[in-house]
Amino acid sequence: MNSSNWFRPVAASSISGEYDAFFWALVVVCGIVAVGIAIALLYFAIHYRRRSENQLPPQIKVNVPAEVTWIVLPFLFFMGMFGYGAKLYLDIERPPENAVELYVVGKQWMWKIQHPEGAREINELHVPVGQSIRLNMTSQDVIHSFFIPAFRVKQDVLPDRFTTIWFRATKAGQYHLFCAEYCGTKHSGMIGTVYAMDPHDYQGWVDRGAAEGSLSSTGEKMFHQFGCANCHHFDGHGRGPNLQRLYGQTVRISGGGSVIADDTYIRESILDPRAKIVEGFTDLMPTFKGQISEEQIIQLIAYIRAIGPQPVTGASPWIVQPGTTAISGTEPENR
Amino acid sequence: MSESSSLAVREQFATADQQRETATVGMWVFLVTEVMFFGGLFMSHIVYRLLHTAAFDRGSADMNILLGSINTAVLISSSFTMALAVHASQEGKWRRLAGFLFATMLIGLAFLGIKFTEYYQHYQDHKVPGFWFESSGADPGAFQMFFVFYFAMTGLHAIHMMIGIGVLAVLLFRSGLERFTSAYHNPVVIAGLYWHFVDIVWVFLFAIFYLPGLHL
Amino acid sequence: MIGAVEVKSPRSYLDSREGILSWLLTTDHKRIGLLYVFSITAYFLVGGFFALLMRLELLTPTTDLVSPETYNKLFSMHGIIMVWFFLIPSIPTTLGNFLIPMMIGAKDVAFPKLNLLSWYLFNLGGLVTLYALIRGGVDTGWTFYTPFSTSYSTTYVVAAALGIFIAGFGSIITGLNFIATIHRMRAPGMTWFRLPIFIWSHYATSLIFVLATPILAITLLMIGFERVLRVGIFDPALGGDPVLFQHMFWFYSHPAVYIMVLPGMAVISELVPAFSRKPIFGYKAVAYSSLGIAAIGFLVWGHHMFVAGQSIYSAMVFSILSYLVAVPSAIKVFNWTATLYKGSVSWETPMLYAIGFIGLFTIGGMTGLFLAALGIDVHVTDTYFVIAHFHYIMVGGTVMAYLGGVHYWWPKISGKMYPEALAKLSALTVFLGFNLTFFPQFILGYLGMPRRYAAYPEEFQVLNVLSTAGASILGVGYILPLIYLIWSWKYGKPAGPNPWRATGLEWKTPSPPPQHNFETTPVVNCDAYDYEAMKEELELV
Amino acid sequence: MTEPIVSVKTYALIFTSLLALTLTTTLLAYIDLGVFNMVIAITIAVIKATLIVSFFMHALYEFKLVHVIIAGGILWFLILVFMTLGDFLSRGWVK
Ligand code: HEA
Ligand code: HEA
Ligand code: HEC
Ligand code: CUA
Ligand SMILES: [Cu+2]
Repeated sequence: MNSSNWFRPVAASSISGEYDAFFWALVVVCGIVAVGIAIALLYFAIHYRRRSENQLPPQIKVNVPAEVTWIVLPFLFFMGMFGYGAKLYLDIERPPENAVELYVVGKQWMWKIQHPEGAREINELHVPVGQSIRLNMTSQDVIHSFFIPAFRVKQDVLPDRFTTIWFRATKAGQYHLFCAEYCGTKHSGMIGTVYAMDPHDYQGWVDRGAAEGSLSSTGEKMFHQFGCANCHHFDGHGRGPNLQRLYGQTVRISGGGSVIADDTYIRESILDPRAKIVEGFTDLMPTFKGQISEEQIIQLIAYIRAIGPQPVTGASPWIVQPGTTAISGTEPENR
Repeated sequence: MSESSSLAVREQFATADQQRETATVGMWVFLVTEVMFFGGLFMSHIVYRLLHTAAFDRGSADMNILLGSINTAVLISSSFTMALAVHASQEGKWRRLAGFLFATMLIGLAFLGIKFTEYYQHYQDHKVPGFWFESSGADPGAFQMFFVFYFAMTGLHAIHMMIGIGVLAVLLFRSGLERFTSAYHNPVVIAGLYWHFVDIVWVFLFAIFYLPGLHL
Repeated sequence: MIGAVEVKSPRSYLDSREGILSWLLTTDHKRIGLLYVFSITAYFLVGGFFALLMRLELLTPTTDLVSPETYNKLFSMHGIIMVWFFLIPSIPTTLGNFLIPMMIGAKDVAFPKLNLLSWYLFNLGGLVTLYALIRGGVDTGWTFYTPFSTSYSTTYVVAAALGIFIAGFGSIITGLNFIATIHRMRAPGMTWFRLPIFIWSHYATSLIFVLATPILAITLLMIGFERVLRVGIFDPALGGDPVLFQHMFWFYSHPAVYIMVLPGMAVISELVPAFSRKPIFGYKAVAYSSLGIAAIGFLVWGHHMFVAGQSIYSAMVFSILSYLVAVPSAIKVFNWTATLYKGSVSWETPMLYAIGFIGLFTIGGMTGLFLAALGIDVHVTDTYFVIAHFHYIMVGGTVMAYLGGVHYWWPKISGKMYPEALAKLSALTVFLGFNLTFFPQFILGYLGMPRRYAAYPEEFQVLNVLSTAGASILGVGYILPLIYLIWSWKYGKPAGPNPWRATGLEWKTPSPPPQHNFETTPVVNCDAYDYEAMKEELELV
Repeated sequence: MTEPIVSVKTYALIFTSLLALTLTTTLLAYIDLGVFNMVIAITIAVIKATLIVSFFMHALYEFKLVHVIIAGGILWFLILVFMTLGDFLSRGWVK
C-alpha cells in the first residue's frame, strides 16, 4: 500500500487533491471557531468565577447586535460550505464524456468486475492511470456500497437497478476496495484491491487476460445462445421489437407512459419482461429469471449497447438510471 | 359549570373548562399522530401509483364499486348518528344518547360486515397477497402491490373501526348508568372525534382504491 | 418569583404512600419519572456492555473475540437499545416528567394515567426487544435497511421491530401529554415568555415525538408485513424501491436525533444560568431556536442518503436545508457562552458537565456540517467519521447533559446532596475517557475505515486500540455516579429546598416535593431566571 | 371557552351533502378524464373531509389552538409526500 498518515489517507485520484483541500479548509475554519468558543467558555468561567457566596452579577439580558452577528456570519459561512460541497459533489458524480465503462456486480460477499475488453475479475480491479473510468454497478441481492478511499469515491449498489460512479487514477499503486454499506455476515470481508497501473503495464495485463473476447462479442454469443435472436430480428419483422438503435432511446409503453432504454430497463426486460410491454407488442417474451446470470445480463446489455445508436459513450444519463424507478412521463423528451 | 360537575373534575385540573380544553387538545394531537401513521402508507401508495399507474388502475378495476359506495354511505350515516349522539349528550338526554350510540355501533358493524364480504370475494378471486394470489397481464409485481396496499390500508382502517366500536360499547354502558350529564359528557365528544376521523380515512381510501379503475 | 412560600412541609412524594404497588400503580409524575430512571439505567448498562464487547473485538484487526455474526448483532443491539430504550426516553421521561409540571406550577401532567401507561408500554416494548436479543438477536443494524432486513437476514427482525413499535407508542403518549400539559396546565401568570427554556425545549421535543414517531411505527409495520407475508413493498423484484424505505426511516430518524439532543439543550439552558446567576442570554432567541430546530429538522432527512441512489437534485435540497437547521443550534451555543460573560460562575459538578456539553456538542455539530457538505460526505459516509460525529453529540452531548441534570436536580429528587469531590472526579473521567474513545474515530473515518466492520486492515489498529482504551475509562466514569448517587440516597446530607439558590418554581417547594408539588398553586409575576426580582428571597447582593 | 354546540339541522344538512358528494364522485369516475379522474376524486374527498372536520367534529367552532393543530398535521403530511416525491420525480432529470 502507498503511504498514508494520520493527516491524510492515500490520495490517488483526480479529485482527491481537491477533496483534501476542502476538507482541511473546513477543519481549519471550524477548528478556529471551536477553539474560540472553548477559550471564551473557559476564560469566562475562570475570570468571572464566583467570588462570594451571595454575589449577584450584573443582569445582562440580551444584546441584539451581538446576536445578529453570530446568526448572520455562520449563516454566510454555511452557505459557502454548501456551495463548494455541491460543486465537489457534481465533480464526483458527473463522469467525463470519454470515460471507459466497466461493469460491477456486487453480491454477498464479493465484487465481480467485467471489463469491456472481456477480462473478468473478482475482488480485484485493474485500471490504467490517467484514464477516466466509469463503473456501472448493480447488486444481485442486498444493497452494497462501492468504496475506494484513495480515490475518495463511494456509491451504493442497489439490486434491480444500475448506479454509476467514476474516477481517474493519478498514481500507480494498490489501494483498498471496501464494501461500505452493511450487507450481512461477511460485510467486513467484502473487500478487495484496486490496482492502478501505468497504461503500458495495464495493456500487458489486458493482453494476458483477454482470451475470451470482448464483453459485447460475448454478449452477441449469448444473444444467439439464449434464443433472443429468434424473436428479435434486425429487419423489424420478428415477434419482438428490433433491438438495433434501441439503447438510450425513449420507448413508449403500452398503457401509457414512456421509459428510457437504459441498463436498468434492459435488465428488467430480460428478467421481468411483463413489467413494461412495448407499445404495439404483446407479453410474448418469456422471463429469463433463474436461467441467466447477472454477468450474462451485463454481456447482453453490452451487446445491445454496441448495436445501439452511435456514439455510445455519453449518450446515456449519467447519474441515476431512470428505468424502473423514475416516474415515467417526467423525463425530458429530447433524448 | 354547575356544582355537580365538580365531581367529575380530576385533581390536576382547576376547572371543568380547563379539563375539557385539555382533553380536546389531547385528542386532536392524537389525531395528528394518526394522520402521520396512515400518512406513511398514503405516501408510499402515491409513489408506487405514480411508478406503476397502469397496474394500479387495473387492480382498482377489480374492486366491487357497488359494495364500496354503499359502504361509504353506511359509514357516513354512522358519523351522522355519532354526531346526534354527541348532541344528545350535550343536552343531557341520556336515553337518546344511548340510542344513538347503539345505532352508531350497529351501523359500524354493518360496515365491517360489508367489508369482510368484499374481502371474501377477493379471496375467491385469488387476490390475497401472501396467501393466495394469482395475477395475469403486465407488470404482475406492481399489480400485486396494489392489493398489498389495499389490504394493509383497509385492514388498518377496519382495526380502527373495531377499536371505535369497543370505545362506543364502554360509553353505552356508562350512559346506561346515567353517568353523563349536560355538564359532564366530554368522553362522548372525544370518542366522536375519533369516530369521525376514522370516517375521513375511509373517504380517502374510497377515492384511491375504488374510483380510479371505474372508467377502464 | 412566586407569592406563596410554604411553611411546614407535608409528607414528600416518596413516602406519601408505601408498598411496591403504590409505585407500580402510581400516577404521580415524579414517581413515574423515577420508574423511568430505573428502566433506562438498566438499558444503558446493557447497551454499554455491548459497546464494551465491540470495542474489545476491535482491539485486533482480525475477528478473534467474537465471530462476525456476533459482532453484527452486537452493534445492531447496541444501536437499537441505546437509541430507543435509552437516549430517546432518557431526559424527557425522567427529568422531563419530574420537572415539567413543577416548572409550570401544575399539580401533575394533563393525563397522569396515560403517563403511567407510557411507562408500561415502554417496558413491554423493551421486553419484546430483549426477547429478540435472548433468542439470538438481530443483525440488521439499527437502521433496518431493506432488502436485507426483509428478505435476507435470518435473525429476529420482526420481534425487535415489534418491540420498537410498542415502545414508540410510549413515546407518542409522552409527547402528547407534554403538549397538552404545557398548553393548558400553566399556573396563573405563567405566560409563554416566562417559561424556563427547559419547557420550550421539551415542547419542541414533544412536537417531534407526535409528528415523527407514527412514521416509524408504520414503517416498522410495513417491514413486518413484507417479511412475514413475503409480499412486495420495498422489494425491487416486485416493483418496490428500497430507497423509499430509507426515505421513510429517515423521515423519522433524523427528527429523532433532535429528540435526542433538544432535551439535552433543555438541561444545559437551566444549568448555565443557575451556575452563572444570570438570566439566559437572549431568552427569546434561545426559545425560538428550539422550535426552529424541531420544524426545520423535518426537512433534512435526505442527508443520510447522499450516495444511496436518490436524485442529486434532492440531495442538494437536503444539503442546503441541513445548513439551515444548524443556524438555531449555533444560536444556542453562542448564547450559552455569552450567558457566562460577567456572570458569577461557580464550578459545581453540573456546571462541569454543562461546559463539557457545549464543547463536545460544538465538535459533533461541526462535523455534522462536514457530513452535510455533499462532496465531503461521499468519502466519509458510512465510515467511522459518522460514528464519531454522532457519538460526540449523543454521548458527549446528551449523555453529559443527562448526567449534569441528574446531579443538578438530585437534591430535589432525593432530598440529599451527592458527594461533590467524587462527582467532580467522575465528570473529569467521563470527559477524558470520552475524547480518547471517539476522537481517534474521526481520524479512522477520514482514513477510510468503514463502519460495521468486525475485521479491518492492519494499518487502522493503533487508533482502534486508543479508542478501546478510552472506552474502558469511560465505562469507569459512568459506573462511579451510579454508585455514589445510590449511596447518597441514604447517606447524603439533606439538601434543603434550594441548595443552588436557583430561580425555577421547582426550587420553591420542599426537597423532596410533596405529592401535589405545591401547597397552594403558585402565582407567577416575573420572568424566568429573574435574579433581580428574587434578590431578597435568595439573599443575594 | 365553553363547549361549542352544533344544531341538529346543521348535522342533517352536512349529512345529505356528504351523501350527494359520494354519489357525484362515483358517477364522475365512470367518465375517462385521464389524470383529471384522480384530481377530481381527491378534490371531492378533500371537500368531504373538510365538511366532516368542520361540522361533525365542530372544529370550526373550537378555539384557535385546535385550528393550529389541524393545520400542522396536514402540513406535515404534505412535507412527507412532496419531499419524498421530489426525489422520485427528479431522478430522471439530466443536466
Ligand atoms: C443527537 C443526535 C444528532 C444531532 C443533534 C445531529 C446533528 C446534525 N447532524 Fe447528524 N447524525 C446522527 C445524530 C445527530 N446528528 C446520527 C445518529 C447519525 C448516523 C445515523 C446512522 O447512519 O446510523 C448522523 C448522521 C449524519 C449525517 C449522515 C452521515 C452519513 O451517513 O453519511 C449527516 C449529513 O449531513 C449529519 C448532519 C448533521 C448536522 C448538519 C447536524 C446539525 O444539527 C448540527 C448543528 C450544530 C452545530 C453546527 C454546532 C454548533 C454551531 C456553532 C458553534 C456555530 C459555529 C460553527 C461554524 C461557523 C462552523 N448527521
Ligand atoms: C444513543 C446512544 C449511544 C450511546 C450512549 C453509545 C455509547 C457508546 N458507543 Fe455507540 N452507537 C450508537 C449509539 C450510542 N452509542 C449507535 C446508534 C450506533 C450505530 C449502530 C449501527 O451501526 O447500527 C453505535 C455504534 C457504535 C460503534 C460502531 C460499531 C460499528 O459500526 O462497527 C462503536 C464502536 O466503537 C460504538 C461505541 C460506543 C461506546 C464505546 C460507547 C460508550 O459511551 C458506552 C459506555 C458505557 C459503558 C462502557 C457501560 C458501562 C457498564 C458496564 C461496564 C457494566 C456492564 C455490565 C452489566 C450489564 C451489569 N458505538
Ligand atoms: C418468444 C420471443 C422472444 C424471445 C425469445 C426474447 N424476446 Fe425480447 N421481446 C419479445 C417481445 C414480444 C417483446 C416486446 C414486448 C415486451 O416489451 O415485453 C420483447 C422486448 C424486449 C426488449 C425491450 C425492447 C424495446 O424495444 O424496448 C428487450 C431489451 C428484449 N426483449 C431483449 C431480449 C433478450 C436479451 C432476449 C434473450 C435473452 C430476448 N429478448 C428474448 C420477444 C422475445
Ligand atoms: Cu457488501 Cu457490505
Ligand atoms: Cu440526520
